[in-house]
Amino acid sequence: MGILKDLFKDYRFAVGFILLCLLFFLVIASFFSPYDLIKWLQVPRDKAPSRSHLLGTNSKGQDVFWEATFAIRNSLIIALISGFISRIIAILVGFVAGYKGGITDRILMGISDGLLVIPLFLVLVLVAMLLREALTLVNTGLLLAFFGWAWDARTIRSQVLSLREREFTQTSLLSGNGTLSLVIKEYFPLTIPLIFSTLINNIAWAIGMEIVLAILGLVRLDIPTLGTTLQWAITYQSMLLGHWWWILTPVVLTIVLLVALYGFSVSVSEYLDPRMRIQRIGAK
Amino acid sequence: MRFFRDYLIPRLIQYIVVIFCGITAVFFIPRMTGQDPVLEIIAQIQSQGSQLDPTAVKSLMVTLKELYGLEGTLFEQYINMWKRVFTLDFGPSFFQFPTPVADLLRTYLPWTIGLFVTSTLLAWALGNILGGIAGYFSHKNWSKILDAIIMVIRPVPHYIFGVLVLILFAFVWQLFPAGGMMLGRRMVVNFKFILTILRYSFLPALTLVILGGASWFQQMKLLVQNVKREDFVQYAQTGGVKEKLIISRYVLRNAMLPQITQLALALGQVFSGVLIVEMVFSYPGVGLLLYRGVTRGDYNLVMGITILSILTITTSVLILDLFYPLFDPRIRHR
Amino acid sequence: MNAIIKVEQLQAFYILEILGKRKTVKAVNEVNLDIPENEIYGIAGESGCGKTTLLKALFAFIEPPLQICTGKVNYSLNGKFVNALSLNGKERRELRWTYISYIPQGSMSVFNPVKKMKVIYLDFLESHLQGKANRELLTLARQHLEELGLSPQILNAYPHQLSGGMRQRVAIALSTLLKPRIILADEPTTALDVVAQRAVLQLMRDIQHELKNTIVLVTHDMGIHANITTRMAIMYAGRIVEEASTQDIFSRPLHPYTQYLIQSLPRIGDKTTRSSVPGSPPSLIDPPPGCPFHPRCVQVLDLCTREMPQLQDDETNHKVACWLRSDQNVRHP
Amino acid sequence: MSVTLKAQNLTKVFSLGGLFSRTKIIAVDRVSFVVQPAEIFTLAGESGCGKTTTARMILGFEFPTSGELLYHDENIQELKEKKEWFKKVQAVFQNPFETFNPLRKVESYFCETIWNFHLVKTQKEAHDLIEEKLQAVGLSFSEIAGKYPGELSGGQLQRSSIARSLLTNPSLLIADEPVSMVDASLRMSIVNLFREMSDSLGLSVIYITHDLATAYYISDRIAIMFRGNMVETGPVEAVLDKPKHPYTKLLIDSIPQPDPLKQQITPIKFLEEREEYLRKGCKFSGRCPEVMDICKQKVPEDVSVDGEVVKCHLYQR
Repeated sequence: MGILKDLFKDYRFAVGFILLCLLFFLVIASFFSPYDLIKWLQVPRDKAPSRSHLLGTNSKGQDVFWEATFAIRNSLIIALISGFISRIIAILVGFVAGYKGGITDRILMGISDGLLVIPLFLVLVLVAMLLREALTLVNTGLLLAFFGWAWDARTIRSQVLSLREREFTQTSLLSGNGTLSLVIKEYFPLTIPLIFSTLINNIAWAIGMEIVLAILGLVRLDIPTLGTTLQWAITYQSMLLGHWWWILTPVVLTIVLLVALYGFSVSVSEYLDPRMRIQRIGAK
Repeated sequence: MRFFRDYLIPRLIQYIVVIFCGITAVFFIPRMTGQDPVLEIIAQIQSQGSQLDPTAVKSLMVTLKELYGLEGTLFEQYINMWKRVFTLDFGPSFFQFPTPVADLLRTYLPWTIGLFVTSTLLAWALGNILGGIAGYFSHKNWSKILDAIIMVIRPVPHYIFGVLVLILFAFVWQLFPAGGMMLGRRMVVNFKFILTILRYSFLPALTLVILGGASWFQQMKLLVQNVKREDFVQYAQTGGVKEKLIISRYVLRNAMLPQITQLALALGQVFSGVLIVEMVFSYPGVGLLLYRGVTRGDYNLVMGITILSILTITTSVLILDLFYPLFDPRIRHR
Repeated sequence: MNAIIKVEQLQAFYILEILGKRKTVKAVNEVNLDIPENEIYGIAGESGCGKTTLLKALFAFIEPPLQICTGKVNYSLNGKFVNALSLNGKERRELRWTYISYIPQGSMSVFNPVKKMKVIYLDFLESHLQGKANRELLTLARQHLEELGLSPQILNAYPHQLSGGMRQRVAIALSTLLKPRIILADEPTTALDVVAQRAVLQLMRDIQHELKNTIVLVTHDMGIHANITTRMAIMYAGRIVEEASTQDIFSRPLHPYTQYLIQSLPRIGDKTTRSSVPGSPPSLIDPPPGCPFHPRCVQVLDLCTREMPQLQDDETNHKVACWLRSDQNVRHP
Repeated sequence: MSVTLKAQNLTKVFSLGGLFSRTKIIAVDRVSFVVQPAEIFTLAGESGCGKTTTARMILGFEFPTSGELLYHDENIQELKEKKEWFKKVQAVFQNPFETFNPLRKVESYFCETIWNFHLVKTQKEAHDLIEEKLQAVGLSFSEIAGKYPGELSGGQLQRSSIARSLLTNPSLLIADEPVSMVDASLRMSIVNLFREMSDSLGLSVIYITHDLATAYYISDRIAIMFRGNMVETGPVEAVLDKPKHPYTKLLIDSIPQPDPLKQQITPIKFLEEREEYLRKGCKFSGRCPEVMDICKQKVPEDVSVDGEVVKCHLYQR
């Protein structure tokens, strides 16, 4: 528990952690929702926030609060799938390119640079246009994962390159470690903070992309996510008709979610930073 | 001469290779999905309620296949795709049938380029200068407060921030129009016209500058905090060099270099941001075109936009790479 | 021989905040020192003994986490002594390079990598000589380089185009540009090869001879001290343990640590086995009580483990801080 | 007993620059030497003379462009399993604080070396082996048990590194500037270690340094390197007491002696030589006081002069 006490000294962690707990509570609440996930006209339409409907109701006849809990859960599912799978690809590419060097490094980096420079967003749209119906939560996550690794592979590779030059790599080789155990035992503990912070950045990117795909109508619009909620709010002109509660909910929720994730990731990656950990070891 | 051979030629080769890979990827990735765009379009039409008898469907399929260059073997499709790219002919747009995609792009692209260039450079300059100074005086309070504010703005995605700005400025305070600049008006260059351009493009530009500036601010602040500890800065401080000189000539000047390469790398994402923001404010650029093309399943238009964007971005990256040696003598003089 | 810098009871500590626990590194601990004029004064000691911190204190360049707890560093400015630590930022800045200047460690990145040497020289000159046109300043720099046997072409080169040895000689030329009374050099030749090192030391000797000023040279290499300094101080665990002319230090070292230091240096042509000081260097966070060297000293007395011996002069201006050598232990054994 | 290590015309060429501009740097240029069992052989020279590249080639971290390395008359390249080679050759590095990963316990390296090379069967034997080797370098297991590199001093870390390298009982140990980062007062204790180990374990040591004084004190034979060439090789007393090659003379003359009476008075002309790598003929001809015009054309051959091998035209006749 000592670690939590140290982390709470950093205000960014405190803010991030509390907001994340709040959102996590909402996700749990979504399983106990009295209303159905997809059905329309379960409640009187376009009611302003009241005691019975905390955040009012929308033109589709659904309670905005409970819709929001489903939206967060589904968006997080997509983002987490995209985050973890793109980490695996980024780590593989980053470590192989960084450690192998030579031709493999040049090819892998050529691919990742290519992916970086061309507007991923447009290629994503092209592919989504074709998959349209098939873009369930999991498929969207996989699609985002496939496009989300290029940037981070490059940063992981540059860190591996610098680690390879350090003397303990030679000590490890002389101790009979093969390439695999060298990478896992020596490099992993030093790259964990980087992998963690790129994971959070990718999750934020995935949530943003999901919203745009939803606005373009490229995902299954019946499954409530932050993007589809916003999309329905815009098609029903909630801004013009003054149903501010319907459009502001997804907007505010997204901002709160992302700020919390960002604060959490910045403070934790600073805490995990090797230099800090070494100091802590020294200070024991 | 050495500079030309060592620096310029590798960059040009990389430029051509990336364009080639990019367009090949754009050609192959959609085909990998195993979906046939023609069937997709027909399904879309039928889902919008218009009934078509089978013969009409069959003839439509043939013409569409020809339109989208889907007939013949994969290799033939690939070759005539390249032929069409070189002549910048992306075939006719589907939802505005006779007009070729190239014409649509010719009217909309200048708007996007204008917004893209101005907002990116403004965001980059503003973010770096502010971030640099905040980084140098990182112990001061105003720098900590600014850092906290920026930390809230930075993670917000483009679309969400755009909607927020739209609601605030267009609906709540009604200072600016809610977008919808008249499409394709004749370009008459007079003062009134320029004023309307500024009025319509102010909100999208504001969104892009704030969001872009936030991320440049943070990267620059981090860079400056490292450069501040470098030997040459400490040496200048021991030498009693004026602080004004140290900040501009020593700290900012050196911290700026990695930011130029970072700008070149981030152009792809910045351009996507511009397209998204154009959708929010229905600014008459390629982004809006994309929105209409996608919602109506106009495959040719989206393909055209993608290829053109690849060309725009890779060219800007090349220009930035060529500018870099001017700022870094270590590359100019081996 | 009057002193140009007088250091009185100086204590400079690093206050570190690790995980809420405050750790103080006693880098410079109750140091008293008179640095003579017109001389090359050496400060010797191993890594982590506080010699670089002492140099920073002499230069009055105090950046957190370093703090001055007690003591004064008095500069002799036109006849009277002024405590440099009490000067405000502006006054200190004016003294830099005109009265006292600094030669860096000679690591790779001492000069602004993206500017020509000419611009770096102008930055230094502009900040101190108000109201002079750049052209004038440049001719001043060019003449100075020629005096020191360096080609003025250097001014048009970028730092990365100069070799390590050349870069260090340019740094020395820069530090003597405004004819300062004192030059502080922190391990100026450690990063250089032995041949380049010899040229750099030669240049420093010529400059001191010509300007008749004081060079304070900090290095762990006793060979360099023997070769160039005229008077030296030996530092151990933040304290001065012995101070004398270089001749005396090498011919009859009094403090056990100095004896070990000199005896353990291998010499070409002499293969007699040499042993090093037993034990390991003390930590500056909680130095051992009494004399900091007592855990490693072979002739340790009971008194050494309790009380800290003071620097005592044995009438030939040879000071040593050790109970074995001082006459005090005769009174209370 | 056959020669521990024999190098014949060992060469390493690095090509730098991009796709087109291939500038070739000859880091090690036709180097040949022999290391006998239980002998300390020193590779000495300024930075950039190729001594570390030679060491990396022996260890197999760098592949020679040409020439062979024979270990007990068996070519090293033929050894298929690199792990087998590390059983026979071990190394100690310059910076004690970088030798061990700061986030891993020091003892983990010892255990890995033992289990990877299957040195012992049981845990107990492993513990005894580690204790034995640590005693040999003047440490005890309790001093480093459970500790991270950050919690040990430079001297302790360097001794642990030596102890780790002794675990596999190698017959060749490469010490790359082992004491340059260690405090002067502790330096001699570690240098003496190499002497003890070489005599008691019959270990051959290749000692790499730029500090000729320490080299004189400890080694049996020495090779002076300059820009990739071995300019003078032979017994250390002959090479350093009566240097023959002009460069060796300049090196020895430039070392500041720790004795105020022997101050260097004679000024030297500091010649700024950048392109010495690519120079035709003898690489030292740019600043050699006894330069002849033949030096500028032809690369001098190795000549043996009373028990030493010198690469200089002065002794060609």
